[in-house]
Amino acid sequence: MSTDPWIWIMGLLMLGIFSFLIKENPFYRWVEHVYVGAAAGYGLSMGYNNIINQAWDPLVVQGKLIYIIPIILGIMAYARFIKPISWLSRWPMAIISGAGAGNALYGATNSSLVAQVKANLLPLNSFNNIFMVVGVLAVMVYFLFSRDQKGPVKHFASGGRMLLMVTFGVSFGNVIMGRISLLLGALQSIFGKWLGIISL
Amino acid sequence: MRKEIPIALSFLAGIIMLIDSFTPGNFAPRVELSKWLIIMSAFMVGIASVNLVRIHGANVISRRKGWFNSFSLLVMLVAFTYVGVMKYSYPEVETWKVLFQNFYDYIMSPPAAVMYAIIAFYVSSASYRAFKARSVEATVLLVAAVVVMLGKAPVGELIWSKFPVISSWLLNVANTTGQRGIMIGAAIGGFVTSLRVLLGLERGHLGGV
Amino acid sequence: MIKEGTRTLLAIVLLFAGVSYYFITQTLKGKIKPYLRRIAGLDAIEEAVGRATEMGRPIHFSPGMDGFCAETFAGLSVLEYVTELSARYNTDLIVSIRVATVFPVAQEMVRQAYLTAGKPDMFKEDTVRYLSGEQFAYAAGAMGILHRYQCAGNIMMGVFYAESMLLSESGAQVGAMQVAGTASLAQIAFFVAACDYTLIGEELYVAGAYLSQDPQRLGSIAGQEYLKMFVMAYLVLGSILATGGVNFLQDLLSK
Amino acid sequence: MSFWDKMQKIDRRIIYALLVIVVAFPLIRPLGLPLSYSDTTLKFFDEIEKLQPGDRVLISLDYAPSGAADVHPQTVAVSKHLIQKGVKIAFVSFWEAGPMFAEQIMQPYLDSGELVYGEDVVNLGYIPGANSAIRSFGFDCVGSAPKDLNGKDTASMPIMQGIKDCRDFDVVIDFVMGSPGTAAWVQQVQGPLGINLLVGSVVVEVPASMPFVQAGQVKGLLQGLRGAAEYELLSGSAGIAAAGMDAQSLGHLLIIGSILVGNVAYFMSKKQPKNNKQ
Repeated sequence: MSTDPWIWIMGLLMLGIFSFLIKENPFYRWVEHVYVGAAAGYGLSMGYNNIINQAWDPLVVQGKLIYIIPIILGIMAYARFIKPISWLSRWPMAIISGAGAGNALYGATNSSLVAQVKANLLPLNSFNNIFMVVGVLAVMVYFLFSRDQKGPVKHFASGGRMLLMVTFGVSFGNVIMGRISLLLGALQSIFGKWLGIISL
Repeated sequence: MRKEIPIALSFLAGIIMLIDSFTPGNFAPRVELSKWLIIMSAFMVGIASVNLVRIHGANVISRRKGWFNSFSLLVMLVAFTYVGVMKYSYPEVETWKVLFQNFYDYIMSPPAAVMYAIIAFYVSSASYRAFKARSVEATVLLVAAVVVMLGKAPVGELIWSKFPVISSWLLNVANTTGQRGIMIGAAIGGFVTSLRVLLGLERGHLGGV
Repeated sequence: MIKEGTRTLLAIVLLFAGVSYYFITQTLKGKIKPYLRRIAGLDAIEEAVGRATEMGRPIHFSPGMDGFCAETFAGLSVLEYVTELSARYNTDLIVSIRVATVFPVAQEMVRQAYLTAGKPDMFKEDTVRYLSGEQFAYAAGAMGILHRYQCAGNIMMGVFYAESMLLSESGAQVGAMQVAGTASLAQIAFFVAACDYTLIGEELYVAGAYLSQDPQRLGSIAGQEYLKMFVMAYLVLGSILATGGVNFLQDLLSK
Repeated sequence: MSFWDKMQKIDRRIIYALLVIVVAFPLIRPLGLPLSYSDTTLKFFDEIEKLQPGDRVLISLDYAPSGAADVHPQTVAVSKHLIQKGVKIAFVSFWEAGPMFAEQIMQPYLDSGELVYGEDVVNLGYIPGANSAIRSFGFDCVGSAPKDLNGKDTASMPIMQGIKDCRDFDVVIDFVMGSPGTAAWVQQVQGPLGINLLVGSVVVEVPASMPFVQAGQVKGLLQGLRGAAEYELLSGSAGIAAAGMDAQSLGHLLIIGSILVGNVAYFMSKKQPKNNKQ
């Protein structure tokens, strides 16, 4: 069993969260709050580091005066907490979301649309190829919303839905492995680092 | 003006990104804008904490039920931030560095790791409760899931050597087909939404403040 | 002037933008009346709220884990609808938020919706709650809410990551009726397993437009439908040509 | 209530207890079940094997402690292999928590003097801004990360000499558990610049990444802890991942078993006449 106080803190916090499996309880609630506070503190210290490295140093040490603009825009985001000037916080939000939208227009078209369409223009000469060409079409038909699913459309769309079920089944089956490895990691910490029952 | 300026800024930022995507070399305004975005994003991190301090500070001051939890939250927030700032301000002092790493390794990481581990438990109870062959659709989902599980775990190969083969066909062909169908459709949907943001037609994020 | 290999891409962006713009403006002018088929999961939302009323327990709503992106916008339009239902049925609503920038927007939206429904006093300071920006700290808080209030309904619409299973299984444990909607590919399977109804991928976007009946949103969905049919035709034609050894349509995409 | 009705409503905590036992047992007593290699791991390994001493690799750490058990063993195994081959590594991260993992990996080598900081290895820290940040870093590495994690100038470091954009790294590896991650690297950097991109991913993200692998945009993929175990065995140093494989197998069997029992209970209780159920 470990004698390191930090390891004990770790073990107790882990037990606190695990206790939720039995029942929601005050110990869990306390750990939940400690966790939220720690996460916020970590985020803040990273943010501080970034502001110093990316904005303050270039502005003050290297004298790049133009950086005063993004710094002011960054501070404007906090105007939301002061009612009379809260509308000022829209400016940085607008720039960030506009740039994001511009990137997304190109990114989504390039990789998710063009690259995927290109990869699916397959010669119909093998079972797998025919399956993929017809399958993608069936899924897309299922996602047409401007007409009711009747007649031949219905059969095609329900084939698409069936394929989606296979896809979700695969995701689910595939994911289980990942989930168990994460449980494994947690148990290794408790039984290994803390209680010292297993060696790592 | 309170509406027009943000819409104009948003449009301008988006167009700069687009021009850069379609022209050779680096488009100078884009290079500058990217650095600005990084700086602005760094400032955004603090907004969440201001919210938390307001809510939990009020809980502590008016001694609402569970105020001690709120108090613990604030103590953690202040302590972690202080250690972090000291660590970056005095990189040569070993104490701050060690303390920061310990806070991270032993206070922040463990609850996150357990939350993730709890998913494994929930997956098992959900499979027991919900994965029933109620309909053809549900059965298809169930069979696909079980075959993939048997194909992934080393033990599946011992039961039937074909499990990995079938499961990799399911993953590579059937799954890719389904995902690709969703992806192409969602790309068109995402395109249209982004266009609406760029044109100032979608402005939920600009309202409400 | 145009970068090598992006010419077709630029043409596609312009074509798509043109088509969407045309449909949005025509719908706004009232020249096109887009038709959308009913999406089954939406009836389930009303059922969940009704059931909560009978049981005298609250409804929990989550607009997901991401900031302002397509899915979050759609999730917030569903929130507006859920608030209206909650006002109509006199059922308490709890909205939990992960992203700081979404918080004031959601709060304002819920306040307005109650006001419009003529029940401003149903809005309380803690109807909309910011929990934490950290993914699992948020999940820990939301799971706590589901258990402490024994929520009778749990509606999750937006971007979700690994916490999808935590939220939906917690909901199932307290016996809530659950409706989820997301385009996050990896998480749909979990929602399908644990929820009563799941809106898959694009169904979420359409739900937003359908519920708001906002002509501008409906118009863009109408444009989307034609773009999708265009892409489907391209896929069919390209594969047939490829079978005959003609790769013109593939090559076109790399120009 | 019949036996099968009771089975239908079994307390979930019994299943939880079984899961703990089944997963913990092989940690104490390993069973040593055999393991085969998946294609995507072999391709990943081949790309790394092609590297020569002195080549430079960028590793993007896009994960957090919560998912680390599934992906961090990959980072450890691959970094170890790269260092053995004499390849230089630059770490960067677009997730807040990322830089700490790089520190964990580098520290032992720096302490023993095996690697020199700034020459063989560097930690460029966390860059906020998600997808936009990945794009901006991809096109201008030093400009987007002017300082490393400890505030030192990166432009003057030997390891960063001649690095303009991400094409100047021989290989870029993204270890990832969500967004921003694979999709952003593919859309914002791999697409426009054509870099050599490899991905190590938590298992959950694998189905969504598969289309990128199929389309050739991602050249190799490690899939979760099993991917790490395969890589450990390929590079000849069995570690923590390989040790966990037995536990995974038994955990899988338990879940498959509970699906089967759940279904049997469902059909058996449906067969019996109902009077107290709706």
